[in-house]
Amino acid sequence: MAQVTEKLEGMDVWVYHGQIYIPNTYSAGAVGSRFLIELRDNKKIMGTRCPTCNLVYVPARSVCKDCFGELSEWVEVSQKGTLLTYTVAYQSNPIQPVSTPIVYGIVQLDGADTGFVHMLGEVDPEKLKVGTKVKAVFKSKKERQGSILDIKYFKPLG
Amino acid sequence: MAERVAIVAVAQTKYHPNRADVSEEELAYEAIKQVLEEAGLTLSDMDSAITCCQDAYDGRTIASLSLQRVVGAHFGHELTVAEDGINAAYVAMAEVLSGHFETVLLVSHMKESQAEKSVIENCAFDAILMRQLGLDYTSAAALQAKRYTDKYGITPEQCAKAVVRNRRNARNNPFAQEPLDITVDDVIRSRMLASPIRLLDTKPISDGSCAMIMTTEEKAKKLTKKLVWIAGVSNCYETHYLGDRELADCDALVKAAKKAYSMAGIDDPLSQIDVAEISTEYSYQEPLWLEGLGFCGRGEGGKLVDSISLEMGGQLPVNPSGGVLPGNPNGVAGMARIAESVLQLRGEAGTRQVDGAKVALAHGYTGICGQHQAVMILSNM
Amino acid sequence: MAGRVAIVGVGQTHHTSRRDDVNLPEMVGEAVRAALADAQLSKKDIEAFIFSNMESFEGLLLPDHGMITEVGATGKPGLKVTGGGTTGSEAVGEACNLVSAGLYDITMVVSWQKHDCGDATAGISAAAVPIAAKGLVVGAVSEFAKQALSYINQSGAREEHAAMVRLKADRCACRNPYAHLRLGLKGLDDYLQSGYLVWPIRMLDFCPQSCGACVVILASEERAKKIHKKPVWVVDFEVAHQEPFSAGSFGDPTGTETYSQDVAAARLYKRNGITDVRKQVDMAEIYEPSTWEEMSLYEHFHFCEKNEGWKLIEKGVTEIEGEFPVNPSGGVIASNPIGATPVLRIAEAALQIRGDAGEHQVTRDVKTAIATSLGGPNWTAMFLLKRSL
Amino acid sequence: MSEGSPTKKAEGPEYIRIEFDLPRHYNWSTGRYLGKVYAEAKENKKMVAPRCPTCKHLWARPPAPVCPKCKVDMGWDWVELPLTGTIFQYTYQVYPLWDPHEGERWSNPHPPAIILLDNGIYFRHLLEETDTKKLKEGMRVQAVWEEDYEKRGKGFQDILYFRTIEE
Repeated sequence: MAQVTEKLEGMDVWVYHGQIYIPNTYSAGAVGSRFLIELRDNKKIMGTRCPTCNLVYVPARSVCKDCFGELSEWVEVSQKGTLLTYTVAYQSNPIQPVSTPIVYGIVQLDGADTGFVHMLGEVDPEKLKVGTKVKAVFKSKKERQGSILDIKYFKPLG
Repeated sequence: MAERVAIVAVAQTKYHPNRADVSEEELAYEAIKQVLEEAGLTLSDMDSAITCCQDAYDGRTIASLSLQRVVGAHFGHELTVAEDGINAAYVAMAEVLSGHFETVLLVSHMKESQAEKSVIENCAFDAILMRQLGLDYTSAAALQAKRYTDKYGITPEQCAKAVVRNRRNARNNPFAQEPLDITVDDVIRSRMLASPIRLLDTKPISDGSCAMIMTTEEKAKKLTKKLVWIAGVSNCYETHYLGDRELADCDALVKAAKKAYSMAGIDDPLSQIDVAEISTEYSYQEPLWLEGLGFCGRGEGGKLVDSISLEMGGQLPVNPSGGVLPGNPNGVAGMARIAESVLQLRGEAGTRQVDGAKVALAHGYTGICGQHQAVMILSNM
Repeated sequence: MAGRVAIVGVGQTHHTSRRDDVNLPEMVGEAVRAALADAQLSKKDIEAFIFSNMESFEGLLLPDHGMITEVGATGKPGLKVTGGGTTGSEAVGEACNLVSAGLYDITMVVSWQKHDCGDATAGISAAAVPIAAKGLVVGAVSEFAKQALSYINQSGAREEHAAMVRLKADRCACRNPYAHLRLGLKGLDDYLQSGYLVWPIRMLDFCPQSCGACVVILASEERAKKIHKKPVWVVDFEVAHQEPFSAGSFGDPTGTETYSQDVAAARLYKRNGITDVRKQVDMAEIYEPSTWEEMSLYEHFHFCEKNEGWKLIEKGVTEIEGEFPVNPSGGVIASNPIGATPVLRIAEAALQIRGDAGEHQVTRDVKTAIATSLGGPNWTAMFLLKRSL
Repeated sequence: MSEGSPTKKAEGPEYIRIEFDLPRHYNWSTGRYLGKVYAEAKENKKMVAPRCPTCKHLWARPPAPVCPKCKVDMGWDWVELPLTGTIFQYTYQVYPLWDPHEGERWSNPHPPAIILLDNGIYFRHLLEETDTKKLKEGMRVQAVWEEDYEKRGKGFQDILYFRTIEE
């Protein structure tokens, strides 16, 4: 990119338009990897259950937020669920996977005790309500890479 | 607390949309120079410095490198708190109370104008489960706003009333960035950023710095007659993943407030607190945080915002300074709330003075949807 | 300090170059669980958390927020401190302050770095603001290269002494199951075969980029005695910062400036009546980013006279079996998860005092130890730990 | 720009890693003190440093509004620096490290050095000589300016490097 130094008008002050560019990579870990691989290979949405608190965490997590117990019991949950909240975001940023406006939502899947943070698609924002029933839409097998974006979005049922 | 810690001087720059005319070092020094003058002290009188800044916003690994000289860290102690400024105050207080240091200089600075806000904010989200969705603070706040307003039937007009009052109060605050005389209608017709959050529901980009000096009871009494004490303080974390939290209830704030109140001997906050300065970067947060702070019951924040009791002259004036909505950098916001509380308790708040204020509450938060909440109770008694 | 504070639990992960099997919060959680087990405490007992890390290396904002569940801090107070390499020490200092201020009885310091997330050397290069110093700072390594050159010129140390430091570190690391680089180096030839990173620093002279975490649990006097049968007392600590030098970033290579180490050491020793360090203190864990720096630090921490640091290593004084062991854990040249590195020094010194260091327990009976850290433009933090008050 | 990259080892389970490959842009300001250095370099091909009113020390790189040692306000007393000196120390990269500001492997071949200017001030800059065998501490050097006015305006970088000279 162009890195430019520019003088402010009327004063001896310069501004340098530059960057910090260091690529970063984050490991998903054993639990996170298994969750993402199930999305990628089997189109399954998996959670983990805390036997002490009787809570099912989706996406699958390794630790219970309440009792600090380590979670090892895997459960598959429904691809359908209920919208807990949503927003239509109009501001663009370079990380967004699709162009704005983007509808973000938190969905509680049937069988899960937590919300799933993702996007909504094939939706008329005017008609969307908290409580709307939605279901997961996956990307095609070829497009799925083992990432949260292997789910394309959630769309309203019916 | 056995001993008491005093704040003996506070200073702020005027908050501004773009301070490209100064470096971070010079921006921080503007507040430091003033606070030293006010206290009648020099950098050599400081035993420790707490800075508050974040590498990602300054564009510098070890952001406090820029500040070593202006806080007088040569062969001394400096520590950086990489969160909201109210947490820097918490650390400084512990340093004084522990007996480790007598006099501590605090400074918080940020130039939001020099960084890509949404790109940086995105780095705060879980890298595996949330970052790739492109979320930033505003889109996440919108999820919380929708959840909260939907669950408790809070209206856009109620949120807008908070904006109108905060922006109007700011007209009496010489440090305020963007005081405005606007109506509820102006707010709910402004451009939508992320529903239900509109342009006027949030704050503008802001640059500025805030500094203060804390010391022991003994030394404070030698320095000033207008003494302001820290009477109670606490903070609390919530879990990170947005789907794991009930976004409509701010449990971390409830806990932080309870602890701070118990330290300060407060059991009825509405009657015992004379003025509250709370950090609301988005309008829905004012009713929500007021609930968390125990000024009303769960879901009753909307009604409270509707009432006149939060106005100047009301039962609980909230944000005489105008708060964060007229423009504060997010890392400075909480320290600015303390600074305003101190001015109120010293009777130095000019045209925005709450008459006879004896107990003030300062609130700050850090992170996505208020994941970390902090409360400080100050008193001049 | 108003109230006395003791270390009642320490925990660390195995340090390594890459951890794919855990995400960042899970890696940190391993050290939390290890420390809780060591103290025989549960999540409920921890009253407040202090987090320590250099978030720029992982490219994160508010990294503490991302791991609240995994470290058991949901619903608990806490905050994150940051800074240069000394950030871990300063976190422990603040966690001590919270206890001695009477605010809490039990606090936990959570420190980590997961260097497989990003290039730490690039991260350190970004400590230079391009508008003032573009193209002049190349990681920490080029700064320590300058420091090494000065040390060579001033003290008369030779490359074989750097090799001795490296071999000592490796012998120690091979006895520490948690250490990152456990190379089994055989002798000078192995060292001389190592290529230059930035002249005159060889790959083997310099600390690695490690993934790892370290957790320390601190408690008030009353609680500490109940929690652990061998509490380790944090008797005192001292910090000396310094502005960036005109000439160099990590220490003044011109030799004309006073070093922060000398200042911190003088203040700490004076307050605690230490006049002969090697007699009155039994061992040290120091933050030595390079072999040359270790010898130089011996001098600045007054373990020996000026320009004689290399003689200590030559005589074997600082070996595990030596008269004054330094870095029996293998030190920073063996393991370096930066945010956790200073906390590891404190944790390792505490293990030595307890006699729980296992295979790398030093021969000398350790009643008193010091743990130091280094960072920023030559910042120093020092801790004085003791077995009894 | 960001996607999962599976890492498969010969044996054992597959682990996913998520990559983020994105520059962050900043508008860094010189502020007034460093701005003065920029102005003198661009307009007059001069290097200046502020002088502490108390200890009289010159704080060249970078200038500051406070004297670090005396902890007093620096004021606005500027002194021109001589641009000849001797190499106090130099080093060079053997392994090309990542340059976060360029977003690529370090490619500048000029060795970074500490130069002892003739007024006793240490000054960090680059050396012209890239053949490190020809370099020695104590060699005399002189600043080489960017002569094109339009290309100046980069502060310390308006000096391209220091050239070895014979006197």
